[in-house]
Amino acid sequence: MTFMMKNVSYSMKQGGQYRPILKNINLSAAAGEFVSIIGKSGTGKSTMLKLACGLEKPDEGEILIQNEPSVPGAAGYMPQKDLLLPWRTVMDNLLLSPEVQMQKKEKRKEAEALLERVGLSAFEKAYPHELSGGMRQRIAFLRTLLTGKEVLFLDEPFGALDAMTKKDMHQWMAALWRELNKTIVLVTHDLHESVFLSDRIIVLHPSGETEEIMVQLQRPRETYLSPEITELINTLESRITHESYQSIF
Amino acid sequence: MTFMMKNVSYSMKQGGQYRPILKNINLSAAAGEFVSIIGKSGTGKSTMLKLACGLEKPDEGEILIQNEPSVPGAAGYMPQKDLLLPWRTVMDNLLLSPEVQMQKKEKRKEAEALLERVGLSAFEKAYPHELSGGMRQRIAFLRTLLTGKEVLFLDEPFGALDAMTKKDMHQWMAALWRELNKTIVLVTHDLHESVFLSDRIIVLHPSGETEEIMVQLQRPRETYLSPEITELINTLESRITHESYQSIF
Amino acid sequence: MNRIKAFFKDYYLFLMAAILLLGAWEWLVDTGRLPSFILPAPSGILLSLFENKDILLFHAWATFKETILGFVIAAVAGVSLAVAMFFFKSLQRTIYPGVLISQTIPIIALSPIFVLWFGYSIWSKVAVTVLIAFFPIVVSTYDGLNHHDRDYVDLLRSMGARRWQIFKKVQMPMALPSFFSGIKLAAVFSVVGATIGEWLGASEGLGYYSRRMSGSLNAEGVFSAIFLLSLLGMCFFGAAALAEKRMFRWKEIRKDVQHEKVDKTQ
Amino acid sequence: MNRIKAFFKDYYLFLMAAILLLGAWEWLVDTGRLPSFILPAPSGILLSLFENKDILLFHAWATFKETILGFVIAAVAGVSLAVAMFFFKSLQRTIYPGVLISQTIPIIALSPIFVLWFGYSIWSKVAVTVLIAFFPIVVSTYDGLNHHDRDYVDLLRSMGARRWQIFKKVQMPMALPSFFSGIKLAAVFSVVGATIGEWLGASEGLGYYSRRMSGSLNAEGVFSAIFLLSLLGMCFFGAAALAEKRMFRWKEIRKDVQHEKVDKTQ
Amino acid sequence: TKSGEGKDRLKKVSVMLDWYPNAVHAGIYDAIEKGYFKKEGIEVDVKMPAETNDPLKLVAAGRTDLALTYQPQVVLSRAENIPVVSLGAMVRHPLNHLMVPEKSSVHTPKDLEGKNVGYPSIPINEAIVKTMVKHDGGNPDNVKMTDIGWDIIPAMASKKVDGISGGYINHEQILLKKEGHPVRSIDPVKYGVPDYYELVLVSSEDGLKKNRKLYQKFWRALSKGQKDVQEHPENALNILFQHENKEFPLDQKVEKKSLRILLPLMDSGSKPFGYQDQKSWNKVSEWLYETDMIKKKIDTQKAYINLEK
Ligand SMILES: Nc1ncnc2c1ncn2[C@@H]1O[C@H](COP(=O)(O)OP(=O)(O)OP(=O)(O)O)[C@@H](O)[C@H]1O
Ligand SMILES: Nc1ncnc2c1ncn2[C@@H]1O[C@H](COP(=O)(O)OP(=O)(O)OP(=O)(O)O)[C@@H](O)[C@H]1O
Ligand SMILES: [Mg+2]
Ligand SMILES: [Mg+2]
Repeated sequence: MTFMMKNVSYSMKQGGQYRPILKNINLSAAAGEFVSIIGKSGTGKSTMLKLACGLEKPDEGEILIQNEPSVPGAAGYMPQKDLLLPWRTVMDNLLLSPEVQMQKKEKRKEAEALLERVGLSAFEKAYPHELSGGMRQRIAFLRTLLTGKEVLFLDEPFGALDAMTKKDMHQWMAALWRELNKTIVLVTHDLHESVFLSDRIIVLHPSGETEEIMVQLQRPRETYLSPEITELINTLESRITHESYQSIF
Repeated sequence: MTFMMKNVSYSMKQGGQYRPILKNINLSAAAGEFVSIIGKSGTGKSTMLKLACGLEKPDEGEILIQNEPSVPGAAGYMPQKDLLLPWRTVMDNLLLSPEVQMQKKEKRKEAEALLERVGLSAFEKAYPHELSGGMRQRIAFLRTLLTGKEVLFLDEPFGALDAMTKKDMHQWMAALWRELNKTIVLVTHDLHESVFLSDRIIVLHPSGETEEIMVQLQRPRETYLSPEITELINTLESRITHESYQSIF
Repeated sequence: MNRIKAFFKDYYLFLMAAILLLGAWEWLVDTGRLPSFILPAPSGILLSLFENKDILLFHAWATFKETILGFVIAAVAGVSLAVAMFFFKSLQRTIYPGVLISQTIPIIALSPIFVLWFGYSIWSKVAVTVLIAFFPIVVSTYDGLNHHDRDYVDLLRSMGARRWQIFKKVQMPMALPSFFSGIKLAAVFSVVGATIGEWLGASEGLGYYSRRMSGSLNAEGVFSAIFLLSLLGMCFFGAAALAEKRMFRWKEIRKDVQHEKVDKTQ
Repeated sequence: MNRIKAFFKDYYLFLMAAILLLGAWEWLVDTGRLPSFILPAPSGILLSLFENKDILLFHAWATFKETILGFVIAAVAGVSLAVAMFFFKSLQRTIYPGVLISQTIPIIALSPIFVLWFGYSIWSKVAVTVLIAFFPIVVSTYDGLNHHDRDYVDLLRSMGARRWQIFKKVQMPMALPSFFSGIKLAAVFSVVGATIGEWLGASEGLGYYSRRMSGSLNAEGVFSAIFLLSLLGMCFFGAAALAEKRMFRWKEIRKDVQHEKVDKTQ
Repeated sequence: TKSGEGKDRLKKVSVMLDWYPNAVHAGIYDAIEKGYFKKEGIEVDVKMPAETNDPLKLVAAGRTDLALTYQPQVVLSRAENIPVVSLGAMVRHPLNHLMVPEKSSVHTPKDLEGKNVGYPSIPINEAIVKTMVKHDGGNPDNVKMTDIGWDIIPAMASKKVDGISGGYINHEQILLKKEGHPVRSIDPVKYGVPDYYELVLVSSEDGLKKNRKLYQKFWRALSKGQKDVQEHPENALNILFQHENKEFPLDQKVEKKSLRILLPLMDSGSKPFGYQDQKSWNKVSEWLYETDMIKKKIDTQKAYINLEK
């Protein structure tokens, strides 16, 4: 297993008291697997990703990346907020991770190509505050790609994109994933996105339980809502709905 | 017309040069109308809302709200970023606009009720950094409702919400709108959302042209993908797609 | 009890370093490597401190009064000026250069002017204190106010907030970190100000005491006064730092959590 | 030409206020309401300035050297200390109290020690300058570093950045506004420091000149030196402010846009 | 004492000392303590200056009625159009001697050639040293002069200078010896410097015009106090100590030695206490003019006045 989370529990201080956020979570992703996590707002998906990439330590349990305990830097991570450094241009933001790895020069060409791919090469020298929300999100996504890591954790990478751009990004992402053979764990609210991209979908219930759904559709998958895809989306929807809304809180 | 934008053009400085963002835009909303704006990322939807609520002045053209030139404060505005004040608790963030209007006391009860409605009353005293992305967005939405304005401009209010929560918010929003008879202009990337909620949908094309699509479905509308709704969504999608992706840039 | 323990835990390194330093210092003086009339031994200072504790307490109280008065006036004046400059750009252009000039003039050169205007009352000392302490407050507060986030301002504007409300609800809270930097500096400087003020003419206060002791080459006396002045300065700084900590308690909660957990990894 | 015009447009209010003030001052002195041996008239100061311009220039150059040397050393030392304290909490606990103490000690009381260690060379003045200028830098830089945004740090950590890289790429840029507040204060203080340093013993410099003139009861001479000291202080401050402005140019671009447009409404 | 004399009937006279209270002021405190001032209808308010020249400026500006200062400074002031008048000489001879370490190779001023002399920010010292060296046959241009700020003693003790000008034989010399750095002093009067009055009482010209009578009374009371000091120095010192003890203890041994040195220098012989000589004023004025300390000669007759003829 390239990524593994065993019996992980985690609590956070809220108003002076520790409140359990995650209880006894088990999760894993095989090499080259694409896993999505879905679940209601506030159930702890983002927290899970932070734990997964080693930014926080679990209270209990173990997290392994490529059979090593997860430490920051072992995997690529795209946070939910775009977190572009406001004093850096788009290009310099993209080259942040290469800089950290002392590969700034080598990666510049790649960064330019990626920027071109998402249609933002005109903004290479712009500052983040000169971009729209969706543009910023695309930059943050490219920045994560440029970490060049085997395992990527993505927190709602396409949430701020319009349907068209999103669809384009999905197709590109699928191609990229196949080509580079990365292991990807993706948090999303878009059921269609999760079905289109992943091998396996994890539903994180507000109760703290997790549920797995395999996506056994052939690749490359249809971009429109084919009957199989629609069916799966409906299944997922019913899975989430089976707990009443109020029970989250 | 409760809201009216006549021949509006607007440009912004990018890298020292002014670049036109909006060209000759016409837009309006009748009293009690629900209008959605959709369009690709970076076409200027957010900029349009900023102009609409008077935060920026157009280079050319005129913007009226209730037949008066639009000035800040004339309408409620929910920005794309949540912009919760980090040093204020959730409740104090909600009461920001009432404070500005010197109605803090009167609105407290209302704020509590709204918080209850979106299932976040347990977080009344929490600080924004203790909330998940979706939670923050809901607070920002409530904050806009609490401005109590007749006309509301909402910039992707439900983008960070999971399907379930979003659906619930949609239904609530529809009820609210009917009940309070507000005029609402909503920017969104979710075609289903726009169809479910609005009377009229404006497509903002990258070329700068706008296109109108009326949604003549009866209310209350079906929450699931009924054939009519699906049809409309497909129409919308084709409208957006008819310009090639590249042409944005 | 626990608080004392915590204090020792936090500051044992400083205490150790201090003890080491004091030891070395004592040794240097005792062995005559450092002339005691230039830098007296700690033991000598301590002795002088005890012998003259009543007089010193009397003088310390006088300095304390001047310092606190000057600090409060400087804080009020400094913040008001910074805010006024922030609101009225033209005021900034008119007054900032003057404020700068006021700082570069050596105060001793002004001593006759101070005496001329304020005589030998407590106000001459307070005036010097204010003059010295208010500059860092003005600069820090003004800078802090200018480094707010425009997006939040827009949000407030969209709610129809007046400039004053935007100031109160966004710009002021955002200026607080910078403001507190200035306040901490001013807290220390106000003690210096009172000391200098006393040199310009006084009949009480630690500055006066130290100057007279210096005139009669009583280095122990000078340094016992300095010791108390330092103590006073540190107390003021500590109080300001405490106020700052309280103000940012909402931030602390979070840091606590993360540090606790992160530290394990490092 | 345009720059000069812009300057006048920006500062005409200050210039007007200054001219008014100078006029009043001249009048007060000329009519004998203010004794000219305590505060000489602007015209007298100007005259003395011109008459002694060569000597004054010579002394100004000496003070300039001390100031710039002291300022640079203070900046380097202050930033290094702040950074070191930020990296090593234990260092902060050991050294911060000492830094505080160093500020509350009246420098005049330390003058014998300075003389002992540095003699009457330029270094005694530089030492005083450093002592005075480095405190605001330490406090501002340290505070600035501590007020970074934790989320950005986490982002860098996720990229496997070392502490030093996180510092360079996130914490340092975020500390810049606060750092510049400190630098601006220090720029002004270093002129004061050099002046005081010269009082402790010197044979050149504006501080020395002013004291000499004061000793020969030549008030015009004293104030012409003070005038140059003020000018020096303002130049240093201006240079620091300019550096700050350059640093935040990326922000300016945006402000420009918004101000231009927003101002129309107000 | 007459019990009927209420405080409100007393006239307030403020005096700014040249420095903090010490043995040289014993007469003033004696006169206060013994009620001599009160008998003359005067209540004295003693103040201390921040800087050597503040007394002159503040007395001229009317912020204090009387002040103690140095004769050469009075000449300088008048040359700068600061209207002060000397009312009486408290110390009749220079206390400011050139000092060199006891083991120094400097024996007469010309030995200072190629050496470094420190002085405390008062340019008169330059004139003194140069005059002395020149008078002794040396070249004053070969003597380096360094302003050593406030602190004479550390400069000397740490051997940063070879000699100092500006130290008093009744204070610095005693203290230096006490701290283990004994010095030899060279009297400037023996080397061409006019025998000036080290300490004089001054008022402003305006003040003198208005309050001549009052100042005469003041001086009378002060003279009585000074007489007591001459006759019972121990007693007078104790009064000073007692007065000062409240806020500040003086070093009694030092002050005793100091007074012993001072008494003969304050004695005006057959003339009344404080008597000033026209010749002395002329000489000082001329000397300062020759040494470039003043740009124009002053009218010495206006510079002083003898309150009691
Ligand atoms: N820094 C924090 N301090 C305390 N509590 C926190 C903190 N961050 C998150 N939480 C809490 O942890 C829970 C899970 O948050 P998380 O951000 O993981 O949710 P999420 O599943 O990503 O939600 P969303 O879909 O809205 O992004 C929430 O209830 C939130 O209140
Ligand atoms: N402050 C700014 N300075 C300069 N250019 C800006 C600024 N803000 C936005 N722009 C530019 O204006 C254009 C429109 O931005 P806007 O935020 O309105 O887009 P949007 O339609 O809301 O996109 P999204 O769907 O991604 O939020 C973009 O090309 C962006 O680069
Ligand atoms: Mg999340
Ligand atoms: Mg937008």
